[in-house]
Amino acid sequence: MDLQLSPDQIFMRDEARRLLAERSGSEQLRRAIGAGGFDAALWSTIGGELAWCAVAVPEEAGGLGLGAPELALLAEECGRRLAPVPFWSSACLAAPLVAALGAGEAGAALLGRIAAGEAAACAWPGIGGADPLCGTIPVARRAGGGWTVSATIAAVLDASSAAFFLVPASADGGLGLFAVERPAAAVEPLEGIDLMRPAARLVLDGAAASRIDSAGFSARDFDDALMTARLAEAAEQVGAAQGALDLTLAYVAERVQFGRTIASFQAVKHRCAALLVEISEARSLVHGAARSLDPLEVAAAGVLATQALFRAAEEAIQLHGGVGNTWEYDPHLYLRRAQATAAVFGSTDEKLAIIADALLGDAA
Amino acid sequence: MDLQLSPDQIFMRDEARRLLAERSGSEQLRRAIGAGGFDAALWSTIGGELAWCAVAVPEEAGGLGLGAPELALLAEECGRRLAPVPFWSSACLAAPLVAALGAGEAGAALLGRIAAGEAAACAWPGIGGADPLCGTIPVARRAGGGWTVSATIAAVLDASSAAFFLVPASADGGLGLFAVERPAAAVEPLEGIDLMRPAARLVLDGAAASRIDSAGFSARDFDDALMTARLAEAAEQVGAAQGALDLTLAYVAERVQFGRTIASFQAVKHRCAALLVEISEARSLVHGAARSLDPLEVAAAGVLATQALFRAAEEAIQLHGGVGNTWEYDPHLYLRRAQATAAVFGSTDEKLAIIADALLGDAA
Amino acid sequence: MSIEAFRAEVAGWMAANLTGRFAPLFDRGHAGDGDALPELRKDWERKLAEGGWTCIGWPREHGGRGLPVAEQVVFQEEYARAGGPGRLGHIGEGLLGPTLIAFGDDDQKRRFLPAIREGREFWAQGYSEPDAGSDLASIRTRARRDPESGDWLVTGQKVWTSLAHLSDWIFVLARGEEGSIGPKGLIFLMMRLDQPGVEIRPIRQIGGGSEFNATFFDGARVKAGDIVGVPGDGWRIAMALLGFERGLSTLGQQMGFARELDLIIEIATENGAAARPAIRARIARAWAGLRAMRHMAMRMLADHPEPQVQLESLGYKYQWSNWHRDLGRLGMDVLGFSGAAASADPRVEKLRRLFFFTRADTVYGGTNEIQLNIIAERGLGMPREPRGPSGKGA
Amino acid sequence: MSIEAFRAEVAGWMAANLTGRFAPLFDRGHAGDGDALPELRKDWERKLAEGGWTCIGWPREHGGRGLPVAEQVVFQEEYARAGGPGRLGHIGEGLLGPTLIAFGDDDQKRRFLPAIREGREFWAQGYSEPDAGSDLASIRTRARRDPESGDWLVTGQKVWTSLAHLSDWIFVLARGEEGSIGPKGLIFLMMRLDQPGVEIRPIRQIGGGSEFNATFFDGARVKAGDIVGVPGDGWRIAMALLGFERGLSTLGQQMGFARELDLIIEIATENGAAARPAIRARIARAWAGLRAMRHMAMRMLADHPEPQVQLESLGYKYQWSNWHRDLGRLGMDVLGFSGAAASADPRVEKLRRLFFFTRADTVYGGTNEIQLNIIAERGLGMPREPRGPSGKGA
Repeated sequence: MDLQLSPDQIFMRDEARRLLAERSGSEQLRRAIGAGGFDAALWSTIGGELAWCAVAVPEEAGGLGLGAPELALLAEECGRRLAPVPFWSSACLAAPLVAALGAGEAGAALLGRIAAGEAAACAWPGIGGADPLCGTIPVARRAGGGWTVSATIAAVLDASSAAFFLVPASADGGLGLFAVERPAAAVEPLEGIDLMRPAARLVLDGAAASRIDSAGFSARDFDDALMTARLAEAAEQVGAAQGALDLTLAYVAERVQFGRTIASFQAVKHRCAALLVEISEARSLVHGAARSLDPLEVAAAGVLATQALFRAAEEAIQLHGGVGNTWEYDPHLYLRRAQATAAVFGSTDEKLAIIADALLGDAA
Repeated sequence: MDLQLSPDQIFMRDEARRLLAERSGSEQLRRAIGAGGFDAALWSTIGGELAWCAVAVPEEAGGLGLGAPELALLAEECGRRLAPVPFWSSACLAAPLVAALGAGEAGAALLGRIAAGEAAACAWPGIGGADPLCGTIPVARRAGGGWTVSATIAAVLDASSAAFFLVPASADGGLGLFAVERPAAAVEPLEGIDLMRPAARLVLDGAAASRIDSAGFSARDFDDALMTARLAEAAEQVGAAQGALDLTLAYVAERVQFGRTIASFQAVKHRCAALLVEISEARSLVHGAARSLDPLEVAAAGVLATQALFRAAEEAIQLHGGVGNTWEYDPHLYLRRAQATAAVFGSTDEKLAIIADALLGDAA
Repeated sequence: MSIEAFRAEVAGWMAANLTGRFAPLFDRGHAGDGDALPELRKDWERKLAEGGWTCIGWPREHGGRGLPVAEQVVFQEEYARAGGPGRLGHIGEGLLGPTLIAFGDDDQKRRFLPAIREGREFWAQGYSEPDAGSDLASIRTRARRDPESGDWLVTGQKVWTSLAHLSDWIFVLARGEEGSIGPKGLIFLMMRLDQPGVEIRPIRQIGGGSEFNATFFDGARVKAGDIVGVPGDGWRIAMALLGFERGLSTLGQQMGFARELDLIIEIATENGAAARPAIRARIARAWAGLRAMRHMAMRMLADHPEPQVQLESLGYKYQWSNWHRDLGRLGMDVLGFSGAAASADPRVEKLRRLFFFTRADTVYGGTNEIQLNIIAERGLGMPREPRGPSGKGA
Repeated sequence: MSIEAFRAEVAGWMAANLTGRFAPLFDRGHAGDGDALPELRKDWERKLAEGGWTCIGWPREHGGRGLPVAEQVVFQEEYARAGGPGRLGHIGEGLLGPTLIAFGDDDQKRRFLPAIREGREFWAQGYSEPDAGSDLASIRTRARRDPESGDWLVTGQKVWTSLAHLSDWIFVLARGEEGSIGPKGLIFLMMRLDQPGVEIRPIRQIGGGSEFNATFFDGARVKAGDIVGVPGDGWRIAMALLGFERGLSTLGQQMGFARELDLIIEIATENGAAARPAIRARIARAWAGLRAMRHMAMRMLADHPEPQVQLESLGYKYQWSNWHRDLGRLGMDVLGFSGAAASADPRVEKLRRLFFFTRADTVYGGTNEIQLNIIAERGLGMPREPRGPSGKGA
């Protein structure tokens, strides 16, 4: 009933924290920016060697069979250091999607590849909206014994590093889930505001695809299958908020103005303290929602985490003063993540509307 | 083009401020609470001797023929001291209503009475809503050469001190404006949260009434005739916000904790400073809107003033610490005014919707 | 017994007993209503004691039931869910009792603990003073030793002595050493309230009620054996006692919050406020905050919370009190103008009380400002706020 | 000429001249885009000068047109309404010029003012230093007198020297007296930028642009006659100059804000965000804040603002900068996810620039924190924040 972390969970989190403190610091982030927002070596450690993406993959598919709580802990640590790797896209988004909608050998094989550290990206039209399938849904057609998929997706996160893409598409009058291998797709990188999670335009022109699901699924099924991804996004935001606060605390402890450290000014202290409370509130909700995966709690976690991250990033820039507005200091990297994630899976008002509809009945 | 106050305006405001500092202090407010939220002596000075209610009454009706800017200045000073007199109800609400909708001798006579210091109260069903005429509209019937009005109005502000009531009522299939003398009405005082502006339930049971308008008016006309009252309410809120800040500044300058005045704590300083900015923002809008009487600016002034007053009152209680939560200190009187006025003429979201509809088109 | 069986037992007992002559106590006596029906509530405390529902977390050797945290949580939840009245025994059970168990001598434990557990003696607390609100170290109430009897004679004034007029005893933090300053030289005393040197005056709160008092001591007598620890120990004991204040009552409190939010939802649905997008968003946000508090409590109540959680728990008081204050405003905004005038509907009156009372939440028990100082200094290691030049002030 | 005729004249001139080769300047060079098209904008400054539109508020005896406040306001408004580009001449016209008019000697006025007015020489400002951001009194750049020439040799570093790489001159606040501390011993110097002892490095901002520089002085030379006032006067002159910074450009700035808000409304209407109640409320709130700023400016720009208004004007920088920062976020939230990825639509890019650039508004020209200190201390008479033990720091 309580939310105490198990010794295994604490160990996993602390190891992740240690690794990323070492491998995803400011300098490494700068190098990753030059490489399109991706650190291949770090990914090989995380995805391959340490098999973080196997965490929530079922044991029968070669995973550890753990769940959302563990993913959330790792996502939080990745967020804290803005780790430029497709952990969220692969482990928190793609893997649960395949686990929920995939079937048979095709599904198990993909899960095995993700567990082994191959990066996956998900392509659907409405990533910016509360409804992931809004917009023009890709079209799958039978071709020979297999399928082809055609679509243009305006923005796919972590597309450039992906080994394959998961594409929900209309097929046989229903919805199906398809996998398209990277070579079959045209990937055009976009200049996004989040420098650590690059997006790309994806063009599939009759690309060969394999079908993962067995008998189709509803839009509702698809939405439900994203619950872990929504939760992990909030976890990552909590981590990033903490990371921005860490930066701020370190800076104000050193920076001297008027003969005192900035940290000694009470207004600064109070704002940092209030931020800690806000982050801790969001973190509590993320931990609780990771156990329940209740859609309302997940939406609520998204609301609180989005707000905590934005404030933390805003305050990081403000309390860094002049240098907070320079490219070479890190606060803006967190602001970029804050704004880029503010509308994934719907804006704050759309998330609140989900809760309000449940508590108060539909507005209309 | 600029918004400089004229020497006459400054003189009027400063005299009002001086008078109310002397006559509407904490002790006098306590006595007024005992007298149902009304200070008869102060009212006799303000309404009678100094003729504040004549300010915006046209000269031909015995007034000074000034306008909303002057009313706003006086309302602001009344708000600052929570003066327990029906200035707003009589001078800012009733008088402009009669001036806009009244006609002929009947209207002029009423204006003359208000200008001479008789208190007036306005009774309509929807005072809490954005639409003042929502709810059951009173019914007027012809009786002999005159009219009678029947209605039960749940809450009429400043009813107890009123010499007569203005009642919009359905008459001859349209809307008419009627005056009912106090003796013809049953007034049942309510325990309201604003101790300085008492409300009462008003029962009119075939009460003799005189018709003020000549040929009826639309709901829209009625709404337009309330613009000065809306503006003056915002002015009063700005004044009350300033009054709450005044209290707070005086207290924190005296109160010592940890061997220092509370005023020396930077977090306290910053909050007081931010409040000043917020109040000044609302005040600027009130002064500007008083000149334009543009409905959007008046709505905006209401939004900013409501927020400034609530924050100022909330901070007054908080920064007074323990004693801020006691009956005998004044901050709660401001909080009461803040909450009581938050929804007169519509809530903040309804006021914002007026603006949004104009800028963006109707929502639906 | 399984936790669910225990839950059923509590619920069953409450249903069977909060009825008949105790029925009027349903949902009464909580914050803002704390002085309601005092005699009946004292009887209720004795009823609880008979049922074995007082001091369930105290160790067995001190008369408690030694129940683990999970069961205490369940008790708090079910008590609140059943509409159990505000606990007049709270200060004795939750504050003074644990203090005596930790610091009292055997004689004191024998004399005081059973009376608390059985609902026979009620306690008030005497910490704050008019010039020492947030700044406990600067208190001025003096305790001088009477050389003949060895008793202590106390002179001074305490404020916010909650429910002192309904209590038998008060514990008092006083300056036991002439000329001492700050946290040094303080003494922790236990004093009977029904004696000539004590005068209790109600403090009227902004909502109109009087749950708190100012208590004046003019040579009030404390028996030589009724001090906890030794003279000079006062600060250490007082700080430990404040630590006991946090904790399990949290979940019962949250259950109360949930009932308040439900009431607001009910009224919003009735009066049409639920159709307004801004109100909908605020209600949803309040729900999110409440769930966050719930999970925060679940993290804090783990048997061995990790350091991260201990750090975060410094912020919990700030979190709940500001949430609650916002809820109080939300309730009024849902009522709209109809909340500004009086109402025959008791639900409206409840929301009006909530609005006023929650203003105190961010002040009592450590103001927002003190909480943020503590979080920044103890939690984040930021520099301490300097004291002013004098320990006493202007 | 009536004010309306004057307005028509400005609008007419802008329409006739911001065209042809100057057409690319439409709406360019504003905050976040300050280094755009520098050569063409210098030509534009000369064009303005030919039309008599530079320094219109300077007194006639110093080459200005001595126009009253109302006309200056109109000029700012119409300039902005017509999409006039960011003024490269701003620092010379608005800061250095008024400073020289107030404190310069006749020779300086003769040498510098005409070049500013005619758009021949452009100025940068050198106040902030890496270790003296908000705390100007602790600057460390040193100026030593060369005993032979009487010139001053300057060594040190300035940051946020806006557009120094496009300027001819920089004014520098430096420590002219060895060993002096705080505001004492400072000197106000005017230095040519194209000399060996000066190195200018761009500072890359968070949005990617580089409107500011760090400027390094290594024995850079200032002619004996190019100091304003006398050594030791620096602080007084610098403070006066900061005072000139506020004022008329306000209304032009507001016109720019209004255009930004219009753009947001346009996009919200196109992309459906305008249907979301939360977005609607935020847009309405932004409009209210903008109107409040407009009326605030109208109060401040009165010929003799009363004390109340003078007090309130202390808060204006805090007011506009926080409003603008919120507007930057609103723009992105209206774009939604489509703002997170790149776009071919220049309006989207404009809102993205706005988002990043407005983060600096609450920092440059006095941070939020400094503004609140000033309002509290000078405006509300609250106690001054104590300096730390050392004037220089750890």
